[in-house]
Amino acid sequence: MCSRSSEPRERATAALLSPYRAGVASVVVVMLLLCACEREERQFSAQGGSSPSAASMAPASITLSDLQPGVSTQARRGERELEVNAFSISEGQRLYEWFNCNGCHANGGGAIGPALMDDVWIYGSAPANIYATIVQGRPNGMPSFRGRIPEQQVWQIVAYVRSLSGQARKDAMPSRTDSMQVKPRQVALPREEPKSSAPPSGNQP
Amino acid sequence: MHSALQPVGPRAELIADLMLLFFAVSAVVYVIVIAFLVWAIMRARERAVQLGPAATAQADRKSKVAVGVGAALTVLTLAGLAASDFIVGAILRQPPADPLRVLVTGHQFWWEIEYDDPVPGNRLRTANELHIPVGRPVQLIFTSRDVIHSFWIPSAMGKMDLIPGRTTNEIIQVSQPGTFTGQCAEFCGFQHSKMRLTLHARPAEEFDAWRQRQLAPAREPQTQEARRGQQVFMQSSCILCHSVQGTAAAATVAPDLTHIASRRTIAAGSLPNTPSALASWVLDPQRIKPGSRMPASRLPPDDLSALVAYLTSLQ
Amino acid sequence: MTSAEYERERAEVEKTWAEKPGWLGQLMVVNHRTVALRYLVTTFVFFLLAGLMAAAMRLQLARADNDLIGPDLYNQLFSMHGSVMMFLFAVPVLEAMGIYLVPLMVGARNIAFPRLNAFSYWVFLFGGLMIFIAFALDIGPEAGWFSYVPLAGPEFSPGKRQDFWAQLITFTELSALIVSVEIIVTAFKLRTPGMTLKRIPLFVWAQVATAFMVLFAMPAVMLGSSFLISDRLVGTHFFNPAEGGDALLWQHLFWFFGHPEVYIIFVPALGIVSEIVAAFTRRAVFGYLPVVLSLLATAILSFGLWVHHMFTTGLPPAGMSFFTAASLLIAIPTGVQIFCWIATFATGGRLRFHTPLLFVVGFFFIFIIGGLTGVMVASATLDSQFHDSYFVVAHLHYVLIGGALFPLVGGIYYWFPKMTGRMLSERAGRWQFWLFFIGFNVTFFPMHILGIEGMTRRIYTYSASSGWEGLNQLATGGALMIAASVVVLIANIISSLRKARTAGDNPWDAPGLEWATSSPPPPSNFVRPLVVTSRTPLWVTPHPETVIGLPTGIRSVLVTRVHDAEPHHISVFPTPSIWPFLSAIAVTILFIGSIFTPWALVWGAVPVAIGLIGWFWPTKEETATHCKYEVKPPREAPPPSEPAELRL
Amino acid sequence: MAFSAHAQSSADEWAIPARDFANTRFSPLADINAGNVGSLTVSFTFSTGYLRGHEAAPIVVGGRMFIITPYPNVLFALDLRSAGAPMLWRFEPKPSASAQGVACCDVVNRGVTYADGRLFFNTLDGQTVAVDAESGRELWRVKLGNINLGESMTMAPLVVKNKVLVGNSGGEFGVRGWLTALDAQTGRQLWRAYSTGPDKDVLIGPDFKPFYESDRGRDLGVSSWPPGAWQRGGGTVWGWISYDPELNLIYYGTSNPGPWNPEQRPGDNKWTAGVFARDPDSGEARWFYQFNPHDLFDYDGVNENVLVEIPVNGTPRKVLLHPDRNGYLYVIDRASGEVISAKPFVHVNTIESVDLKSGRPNYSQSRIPQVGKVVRDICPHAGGGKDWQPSAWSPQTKLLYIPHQNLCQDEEVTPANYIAGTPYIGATVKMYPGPGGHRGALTAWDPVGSRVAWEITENFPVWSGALATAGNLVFYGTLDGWFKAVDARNGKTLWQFKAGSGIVGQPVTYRGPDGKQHIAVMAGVGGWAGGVVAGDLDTRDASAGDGWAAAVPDLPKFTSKGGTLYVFSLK
Repeated sequence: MCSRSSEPRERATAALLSPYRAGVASVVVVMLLLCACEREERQFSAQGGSSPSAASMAPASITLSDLQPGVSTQARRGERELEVNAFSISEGQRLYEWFNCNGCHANGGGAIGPALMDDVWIYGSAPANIYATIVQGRPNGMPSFRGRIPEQQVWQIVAYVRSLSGQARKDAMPSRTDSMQVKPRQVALPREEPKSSAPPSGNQP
Repeated sequence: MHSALQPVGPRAELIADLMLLFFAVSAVVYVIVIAFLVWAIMRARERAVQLGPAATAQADRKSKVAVGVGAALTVLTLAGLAASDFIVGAILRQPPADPLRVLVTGHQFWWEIEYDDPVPGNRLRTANELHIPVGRPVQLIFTSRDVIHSFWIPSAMGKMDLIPGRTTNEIIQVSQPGTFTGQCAEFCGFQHSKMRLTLHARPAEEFDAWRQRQLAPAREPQTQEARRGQQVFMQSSCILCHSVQGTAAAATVAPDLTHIASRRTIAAGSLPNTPSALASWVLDPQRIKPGSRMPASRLPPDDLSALVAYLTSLQ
Repeated sequence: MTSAEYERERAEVEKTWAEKPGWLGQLMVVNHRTVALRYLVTTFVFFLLAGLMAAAMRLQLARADNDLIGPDLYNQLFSMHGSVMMFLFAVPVLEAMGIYLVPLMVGARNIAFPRLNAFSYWVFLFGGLMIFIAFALDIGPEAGWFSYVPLAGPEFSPGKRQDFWAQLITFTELSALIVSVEIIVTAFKLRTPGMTLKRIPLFVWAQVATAFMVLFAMPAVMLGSSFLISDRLVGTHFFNPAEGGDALLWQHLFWFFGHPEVYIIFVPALGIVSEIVAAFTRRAVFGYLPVVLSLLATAILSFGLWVHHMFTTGLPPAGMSFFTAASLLIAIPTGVQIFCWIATFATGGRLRFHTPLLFVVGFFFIFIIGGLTGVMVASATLDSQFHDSYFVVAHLHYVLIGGALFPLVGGIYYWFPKMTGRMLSERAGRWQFWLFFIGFNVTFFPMHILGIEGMTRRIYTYSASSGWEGLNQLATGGALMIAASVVVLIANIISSLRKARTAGDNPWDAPGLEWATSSPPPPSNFVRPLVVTSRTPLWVTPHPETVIGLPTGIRSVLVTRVHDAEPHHISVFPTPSIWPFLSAIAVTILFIGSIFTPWALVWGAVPVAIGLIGWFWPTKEETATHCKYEVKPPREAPPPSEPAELRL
Repeated sequence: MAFSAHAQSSADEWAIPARDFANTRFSPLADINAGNVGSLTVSFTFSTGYLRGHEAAPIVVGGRMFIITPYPNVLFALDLRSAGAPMLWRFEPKPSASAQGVACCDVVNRGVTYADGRLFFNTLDGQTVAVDAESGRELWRVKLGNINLGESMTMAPLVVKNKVLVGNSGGEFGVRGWLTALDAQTGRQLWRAYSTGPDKDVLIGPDFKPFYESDRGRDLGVSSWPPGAWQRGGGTVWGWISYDPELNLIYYGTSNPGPWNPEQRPGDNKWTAGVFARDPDSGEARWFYQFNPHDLFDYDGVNENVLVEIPVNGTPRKVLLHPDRNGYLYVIDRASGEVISAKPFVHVNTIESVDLKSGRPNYSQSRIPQVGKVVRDICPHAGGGKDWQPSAWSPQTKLLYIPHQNLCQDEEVTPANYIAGTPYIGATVKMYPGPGGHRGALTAWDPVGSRVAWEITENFPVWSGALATAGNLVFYGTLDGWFKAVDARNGKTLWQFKAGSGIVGQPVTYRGPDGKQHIAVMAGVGGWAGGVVAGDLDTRDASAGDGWAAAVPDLPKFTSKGGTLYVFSLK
């Protein structure tokens, strides 16, 4: 079932109210139910299950290279929990501006930093890669936000950054903001197939 | 307890007087109408099963007069009330001489307050507590950075909305020193409930002294622990959102903390400003104010107490 | 005419107007009473659910700093409560009363456009189900029933919660607009002969006034909700001040609907009051003309008040004064009606204090308070204190519960015998009344004080230091009494439904035409159209004259002229059809689809088109019948339905 | 021009980026002239191996050419005496790679400067380096800027009286601007003059005599800002410094105040967006004039101040010519700071006029940025009527040749959040071509008549410097890679050459050891204007590259990256 929040009391209330909710809900396919919950939950604090699993976050699992001697073991993990959640992506959008990500990456088109809405991912496109990029920083100008941005908020930013190139669920992606319109909304752009390529300017990622 | 009927300034008094006038007129009207209704019902209960057509016709003539008189009285009463509203409204709209100008900006879920000054260097920024001098009219200029909020201090002034993309303004004037509470009146999201504010009215000299103190940059930490707390502040997530004048922390998306210790409450009036409340707020704000913009910080206990020591030193 | 002939005619008419059997028949129903009862039951279920939400909120507010319900759920609860009560209960339930009663009261055999009527119900039902399912799935609206932008806009309400709200508006407004058209046409063109404009029952006048309000008010909010959803879905900038839009535009559009909305709810209730007062005082309501003019004046004036919901947005002073004056002005027609009712009491016959009248008297006590606080909030100056405080919560519940729900419950007690053939228990009715009346005042009167003390609306919690806890506890206690009264009502209805049909045609000895037929009425309402000679027909002639000569093998309905109700021609009404149901499903797919993609408007139009084509696909037989009775003949030939053929 | 006798460069050489202290960029060489320029041809090229914007001027002294690349600021010495100019040495200062993250508008370097056998330049990460011109050996290096505060260094130093004058960049990062004098021998800091803050930091003393009332008062660098805002108020010194040996004054402009969003800094925001005259010995300010008090549109005041003598109402006066970002060309008395005239040289609608009495511009009320509102049709755009690209002055034609852009913009300002080391801008802009549809131009301006003598329009912004020669020629390059020679008298294009990449460098000329006059320029698209190509921006986002994505979305179709030195001579 839907769990609205990590607050135990709140959950208790939800349970209290659930008889009639359940009555109405019973007509609905379970699939639909799961989809909506994922998208609509408002996760205020990190203690839920909405951060990617510890395993996928561990530095050991982060690779920056497509080259793996022997047989490649790379596979996309189930790190998409946040990317299907509209609230997380929307929070990420706000933080992207609050923490001046837009100062360097503009609204995805790039400026001081590389574009984020295209298909080029110098340091990997997986959520864990982007998380690592934000937390560790990157040598050519990307600052390290370790200890500065709380973990949950980094994940929210990750979800938003990935949405810029269409790597999030369409119905969870943000629409326009209440500001100047400078680019088509994410949902109106095609999803880019991530490529782990450095830009042609070899010395200047 | 604060109430629109316990006004603390001339403008709020005018509104309260008008309110009492409306209450009184309404009470009289209610009593009269209900009295007629009860009279009519009591009369009808005792009557024969059905009146004859002649009796009805005669009664209808009387009724015509009665309803006509009633309607006329209604019109007169409403005209009187309208006139009193227009008069009070016109008085309230008169621009005051030499008001203190204060800019109030709404944020989810706190108030940014900036005192205007011809010398830009004397423009004071603070949050969630509006300090004003007693007796002097204060012009509040409102806008919002996100959604619509509404500024309301019942005992001192009516509401005025803070609307993104627009500026609105309202005058507040308080004639007695004291602390008065208010809160956001337009639904603005998860923590609309805890978007509170306090108004501190104090004599002009005290106000000026307060303003001078608040203008000063933050005090350098004096104790070892506070110094360490400052380090924690500068090296943690605090610095991404908050500012402390005189340090490298100059972020503006959250309340200015330069003189945080001088405030009575934290988290937009949600908690008293005590060290323990501060600690629990820093540690897990989402438990206290779910949906607010402040994230939880996982500070080790000694870092946390150092940070609290630093914050409480920011007098 | 012999009684055997009459019986044969009755049997033929009944056969002609009968619904189709079976579960498929249930989906094909076009009878206005069946549709109305479905509306009533559906809206009542929605009312119960929204009431439970209110109870949950009152429990949360019973204690200071309570954490029973968090802000996320609380915001959804009050948004749902407001939206459901307004859009899925108050407006449709009173329209349902209209759908049921207007044709009966004007002596018509069905409502105009019966298939459209069925369609409106299905659309309404699917819209209501959609929002409740959405709520159960955590996609409930969260920006209030008023959905102010930018909070409800794309930046601050991520996900689809607000889109579901916007489509709820589209669903309900569509069905409301359809019903308005039907009621207007029924009241203007299907009145039985002799029912001139001056003889139209006050309830019908109220419904007509309401229907016109709906026609003019609802498009504004449908436009608004369409703007909102296009801002959210396709990134338009109607409400984005940065790109030249305006957040206040939403408020203007919303309240241009939202204020008349209050009268849309309350004007039909005034009609109920008039009917009940007349019946129980045994006289026609005093001052027919002033009352009718008041209803119409209310309908017109209600469009000049919307800005009084925006007094704190910093509008120019001249505008504020205008809207203050207009808001005070509307108190006059309401006052006139109240005076007329009091005069009716004063000059009528001996009162029979049955439950319906009890609720009407309760209406006076409560509604007048709501009206007077309405005068207070109409003052721009005072509104700066009252606006968005619990004072307004108190005011609006006094107006809507006092002004609409009390008469409505009274009306349910009054017309229940007609609808079911059974009486509701008077004893339970009194219990319910007193529980409701006391519970209501205990709940909502303290809110006036809370508002003045600074308690703002839509807060999920408050601090102990605010001093609001005591009165809030009191209010919660009152809310539980209201809940108890609703339980009594339900029990009363259920137990009554188990009893035999003993009510008879006219248990209250009331004067209206609806009481001239059996309880519940036959499929065609009346075997033959009645002829009316008075405002209180049954008191003048308990068995009115009838019109004969209408064809019995087809669904023939007598159409009369607007002003004098002289017969004009015979209209052939449609038979049961599955297409309204299928079209409603198609429309539902389009509406819900357009929450997720604008392309739903394109591909969703295909099933809608199929539905409509099926609906309107002509058959030879139908066309022939229609031509025979409805196509206007050339001037020289005498029309087939001239009074010559009708023996009055 | 009595003044050019004092130039740093001998007639045949080009020792400092502006060639002389007066910043004329005028060479007395006339071998190549309007008559023969048509046969100009490449004599050699040199690939730097770097791909960002090459904005520096080649320096030619003693038979050697010195060129510096954008980050990582590699300095090459080429031997002009040998055929093909082989490399003599290369010097790699190895600046911190992270500095690239605080360079607002590409990781450019605007040049190396030569004095007394030494080469001086700044590295992106805030160091000033002195290198022996003979050996390429490092003499000293000092760290002046802190990238963690957003400071970088991109400007070309100027050496005056054995002092190396350098300033910082970072007006978009909330840094506090300064100009610092270092001892040319040791690198020791002699003085530092901040552009904001208390008078003692700004080196304002009793000798400070600004011409206009609004610049007088105590600690205006503090009181004309909201509390504390001066500490992150910009006013960086990343442009050109001029020097008048007779008056013994240096002139330099200060950059925009930070952040761009003007609502966050009510007040005049002294001493940003203006020009300082200082005594190079003590650093003490003599006068200041603010082109853009309370700057609204990122109109930095850093553009070159060309020191010339022109007749004003019949009498010759020592003035400085300053084509400002705000689109006005200022003629200022360089002794007193009085504005003699100020006239727009491009289409300007942000400033209605400049009041010569108070010295203040009259801002158009309809163009004032406001949080939460998009202000449309702002001309010139944030890059100004003209940006850093230096103009050239020909004493022969008495015209100032201004390479510039013709762009306008829509802008919405937003509250900027200050986080040290991250951008502090608070504006979203969308740029587009100004009236006429062309995006760039070279304008010959007659400062006496305050009028345009002639103008060449270009499809793309002219982001390169200009060069004027005694052969009555003016050279400039375009963003899409054309290098052009035009007649200085009438603007007729006499010769053009398509380089391998867009040209944002500064053309120079010299007489080589072979006795022939050469023209040299570096190609290599980049800079703020060329960032769309250099930074691989995604132009679907109009705000990419701080708005340039919308201005030149087609640039990638016209040119590609790569730094190359081109040297031309007559066949």
